[in-house]
Amino acid sequence: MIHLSLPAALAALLAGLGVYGVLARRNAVLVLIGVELILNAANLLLVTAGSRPGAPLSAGPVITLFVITIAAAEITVALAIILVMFRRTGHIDLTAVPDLSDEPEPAGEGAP
Amino acid sequence: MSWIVRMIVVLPALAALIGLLARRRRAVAAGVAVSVSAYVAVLGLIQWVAPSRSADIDTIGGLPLGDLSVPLHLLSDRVSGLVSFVVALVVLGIQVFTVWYLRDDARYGQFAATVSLFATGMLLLVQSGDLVLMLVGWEIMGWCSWLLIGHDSERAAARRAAYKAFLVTRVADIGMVVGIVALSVRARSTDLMAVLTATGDGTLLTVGLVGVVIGVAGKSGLVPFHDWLPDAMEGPTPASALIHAATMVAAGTYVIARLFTLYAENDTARTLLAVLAAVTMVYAALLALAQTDLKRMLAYSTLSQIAIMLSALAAAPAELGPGAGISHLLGHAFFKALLFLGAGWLSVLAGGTAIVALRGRLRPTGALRWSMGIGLAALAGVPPLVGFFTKDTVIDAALEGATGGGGLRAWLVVVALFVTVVLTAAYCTRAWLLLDTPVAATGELPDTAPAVVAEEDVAVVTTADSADDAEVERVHAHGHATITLSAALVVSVLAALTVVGTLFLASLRGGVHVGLLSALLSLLLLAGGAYAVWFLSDRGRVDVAERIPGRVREPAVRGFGVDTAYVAVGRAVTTVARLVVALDRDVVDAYPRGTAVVARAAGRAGERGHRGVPSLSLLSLLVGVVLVAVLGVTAWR
Amino acid sequence: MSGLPPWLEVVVRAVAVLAAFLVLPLLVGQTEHKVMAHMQGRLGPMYAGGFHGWAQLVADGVKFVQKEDITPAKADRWAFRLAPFVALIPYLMALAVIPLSPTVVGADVDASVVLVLAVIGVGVIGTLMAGWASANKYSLLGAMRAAAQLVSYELPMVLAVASVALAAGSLSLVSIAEAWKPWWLLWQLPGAIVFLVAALAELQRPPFDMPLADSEIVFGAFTEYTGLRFAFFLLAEYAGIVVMSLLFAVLYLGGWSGPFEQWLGWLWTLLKGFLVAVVVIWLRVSWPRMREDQLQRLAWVWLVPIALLQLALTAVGVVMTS
Amino acid sequence: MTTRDIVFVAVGAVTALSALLSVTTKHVVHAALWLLVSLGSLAGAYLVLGQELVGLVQLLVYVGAIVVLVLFALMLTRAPIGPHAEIDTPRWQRVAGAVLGGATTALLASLLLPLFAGATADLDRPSTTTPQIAQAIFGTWVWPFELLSVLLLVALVGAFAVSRIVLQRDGADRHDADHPDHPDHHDSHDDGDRTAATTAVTSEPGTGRVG
Repeated sequence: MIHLSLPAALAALLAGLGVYGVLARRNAVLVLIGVELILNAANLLLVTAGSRPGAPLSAGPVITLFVITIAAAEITVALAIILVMFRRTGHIDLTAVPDLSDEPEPAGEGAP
Repeated sequence: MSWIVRMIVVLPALAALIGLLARRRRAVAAGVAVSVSAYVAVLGLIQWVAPSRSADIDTIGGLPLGDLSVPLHLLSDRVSGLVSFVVALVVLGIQVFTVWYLRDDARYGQFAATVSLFATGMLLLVQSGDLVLMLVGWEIMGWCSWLLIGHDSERAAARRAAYKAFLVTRVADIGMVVGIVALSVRARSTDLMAVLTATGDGTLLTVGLVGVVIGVAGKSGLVPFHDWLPDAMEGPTPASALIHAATMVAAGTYVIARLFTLYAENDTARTLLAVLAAVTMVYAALLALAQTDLKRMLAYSTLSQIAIMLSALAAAPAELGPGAGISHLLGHAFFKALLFLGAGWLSVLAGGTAIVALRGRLRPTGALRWSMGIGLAALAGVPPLVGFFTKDTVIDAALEGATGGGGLRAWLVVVALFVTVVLTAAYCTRAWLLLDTPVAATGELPDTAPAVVAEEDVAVVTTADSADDAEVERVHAHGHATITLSAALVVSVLAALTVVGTLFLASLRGGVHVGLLSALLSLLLLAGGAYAVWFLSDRGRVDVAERIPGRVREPAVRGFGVDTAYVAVGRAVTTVARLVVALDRDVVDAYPRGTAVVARAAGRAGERGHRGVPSLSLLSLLVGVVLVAVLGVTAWR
Repeated sequence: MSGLPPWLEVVVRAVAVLAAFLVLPLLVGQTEHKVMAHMQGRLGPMYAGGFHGWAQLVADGVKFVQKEDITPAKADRWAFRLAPFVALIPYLMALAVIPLSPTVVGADVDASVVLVLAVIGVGVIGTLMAGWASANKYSLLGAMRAAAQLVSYELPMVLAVASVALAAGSLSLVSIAEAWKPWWLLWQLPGAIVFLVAALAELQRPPFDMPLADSEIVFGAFTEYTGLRFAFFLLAEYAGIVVMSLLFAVLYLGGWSGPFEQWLGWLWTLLKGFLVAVVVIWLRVSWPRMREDQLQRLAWVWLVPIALLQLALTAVGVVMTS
Repeated sequence: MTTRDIVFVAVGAVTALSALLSVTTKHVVHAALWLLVSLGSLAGAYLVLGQELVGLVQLLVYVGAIVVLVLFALMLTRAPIGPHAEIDTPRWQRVAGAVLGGATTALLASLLLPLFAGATADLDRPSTTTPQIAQAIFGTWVWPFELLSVLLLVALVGAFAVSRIVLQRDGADRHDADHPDHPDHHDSHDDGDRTAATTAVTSEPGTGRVG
């Protein structure tokens, strides 16, 4: 016996923290951490909903597993892009105006 | 019999192949080339004299082309037999002569093989009873002429001449192909008999015949395609002899003769042919008079003579048939081969073909002097040499055409023919006087040759220069070689044939038909022309061409800048092509590229729009999301 | 044991697991000393404790305890201090769910295979923390190498284990070992080899010890560690050998199946695991260290395809026999 | 309040607290480590909720792989040791973030809590065991599952391709770096000047500047 409003409240809390993390960070990897928190809130909500008696098709845990897989794919590509950004600009600061030109820039290490 | 005809076509091709494989071994190459051409000449003789006259011979079976019937048959009759015999004979002579003439050439093997292939082309054209086979032979000759003219490929002038010949004849070949296609479509068959007997669309017939005339004009060097032929003198002299005597340039005559029954009924094509031939024969004869190089003079004379053959076909009445043209073709084959080979011999002796270098060199040469004399006399049409008979056959045929309702066309031809007779006599006499008068004689009368003229003469010579530079180099490198017996024999035999060649033509229908009146008239004109030159040249002491003002003569030597006109045509075509390309690229393609530019510009603009600071963008995005969610929730509540 | 009250049973099991966790790695370590020594024609430690130096490792432990616990000045203090435990605890948890026999098991979990794999994967974080927090280039390099290596080799390992789980139709170690038949030795041989190689790489044992490579980067992530914390890392390594060996024994060698398995099952498991541990030690003695690029190539070009093939083979076998 | 409720509150508190720390700490790597704690305890929360498989997969994928990748990426991007002010956005933006986060939480809570109010799950007889999940995945959800495998492949290739492109450009840059006189062919103005200067120098060997 467990009251399901508890995990639901935790999910809401995690989502809020994730939103704050996304907005309060300028380091791109740390923004990703916020994104992961939001994803986990969604996962928790799915599991919670799936734990209700009479939930059909085992949808809760199955979709949670799917979301975890998608999260793995997402983080791989996202980190690849962040590493590209680091190599091109020498930083991963999201408050900087991005350069989207086609031409490669001189490596950031050499820049003053 | 049918096998003989097939072998006549196939053997030279095999000889070409073997010769090409054995090109490094000179003896083998020469042996194959000479023996096969001798064998082919014998086969040609058999075909000519054999009792069975007409035969339709199967080759490789027809092509499966649906409605169009392409049987690829050979057609053997008395005309083709005679022509192939003469062709084979001339080729044999040239092969034998070449063995001596190119004695020091490292690429003799290739040359001999190419001559064999060239003979294949001509013999295939002669034997073919099918327009497609005819075209194949025609194109083989076109390609081989490129190889032969450009034989001395290390010389830029030879390369240019080869390309010029190839391109000019190719351009004209467009007409040939169009004509053949039109004729085939009209008859629904490419078989010669079917084409000749077909009845149908008159327009298609006109298009076909005019197309063929244009193709013939290219290969035979009628105005305006004539300028490649003098330039083709850059090839070795045997190649010139081959191209001029019995094969390539004469092939057109043969083709039109084969289609004569169609031409006889089509005024448009015949008029075109008549005008082209008339203009060419007079123009070329005039230019021949002005040349400073023996080979170039011979080349222009060839143009003139070919035009004479074609004029016979253009003006002769239908019932007379093409015999007159064929007969002049054969006669011309003998004496022109003789003249070219003689010129080659002489150039070896003198170390060049420029008339300045050759002046008086003929006198001490014995047999060669006789041969050249016979050749020039035949060219001028002195009886009883073959040239007299054939030319007067042509004049007679044209006169008959003119009096028999040929109209203006035939009269034009007749007048042109008589003018040409005078001019031919003039340049032949000039050539003989220049070659035969001892040089010392000119030295005795320095005051008759003004210094100005001499200077101009030198200038002309240096600009035109010797046509066969390779020969000059060869002589400089190896000295004056004595001619071999076999090569000398070839020249002598050709001279003999020039004397008695008329006998060959007896079997040809309408081959020899001399009208008394026309013969007398032409003899008078001939004598007049010759005397005028003899008189003007002060009995051979002065070049009569020097009497022509320099500012006329110099362009005349260069063919009045027709070459420049060709280049201009080429430039114009290139310019049009560039224009088309530019239109395609800058107008037609501009739209697709424009879309690309627009897309890229849009992308750039979008990129500008996306150049937000990420964290701020995230902030606004989430503000929006939360606002929407709040609104949604409140509305839902 | 079922007679005990629940809380007491939990305590007993926890104590037993802890004892095993402390004893078995020492045993493996001592074996390594002696086996290596004999393979190299030496005697090994001979004095501590009297009989063939049996107490050598205990003495080592005492020595480590006495040493000063140094934290570098520029280090990230908390991460640096916590790292050994993060490295150690996953193996403790793994050891708790590995059964020695159906009854002798710390905690019988349903999906114990997944649990073991999951917690072993966490272990690398300890190395990463240690390397990064040391504020030392060599340490950071070692940590990076370790992370790259462990992430790469986790995939073939999971695939190989998945093959066995598929064959047995269960995610429980107990059920897998019970479903084991002797002919699986042949059937699952490629998977077993893949698992063994991947396990060596996960343990960062030679020939996969680039993260430590003392001739290149001093001692990798553990360069700055002294005393007890260093000892914990060493303990984690040997505990890792124990866990992997037992896991191999349970998954591929049938665990407790043998004569008198009703009573002596736990002994068979231990013996088989010990055998595997000796193989691991043997490999350390006989193989040179690989290069970093060879390491990745081995994982992605050989192990992953072989593991996938094994998975397919297993699937075919399962379909055929069912 | 059942025992499970109490356990869940404890685990959930750890989760929430570590999540909070992970989004507020000034230490870059600590943020990732707190995330590790948060996700790990979330796995515990799943266990408490009776979803054993989900919890273990969470541990295996999130903790064992994703957090390791995040740590790896942080170290590759030169994460410094110690507190670092520059990892946070300006203060007003953080305030806005806090407001938005709170709004999100409030919004979700106001929606979810009434939905789940009074709902309970009887976990002594769990409705979804591992075999059931397996059957659901390979039965009902098999097509999404297959699609997911394609997605994974695409992500793998995509990540590889992204990093590959940069490696090549890197190579070009390095090549240029070998020749300091020609630093970058896009920088044509500068390049031209330097080239001109070089030619000027080399074309005057007698001036003494070179020798």
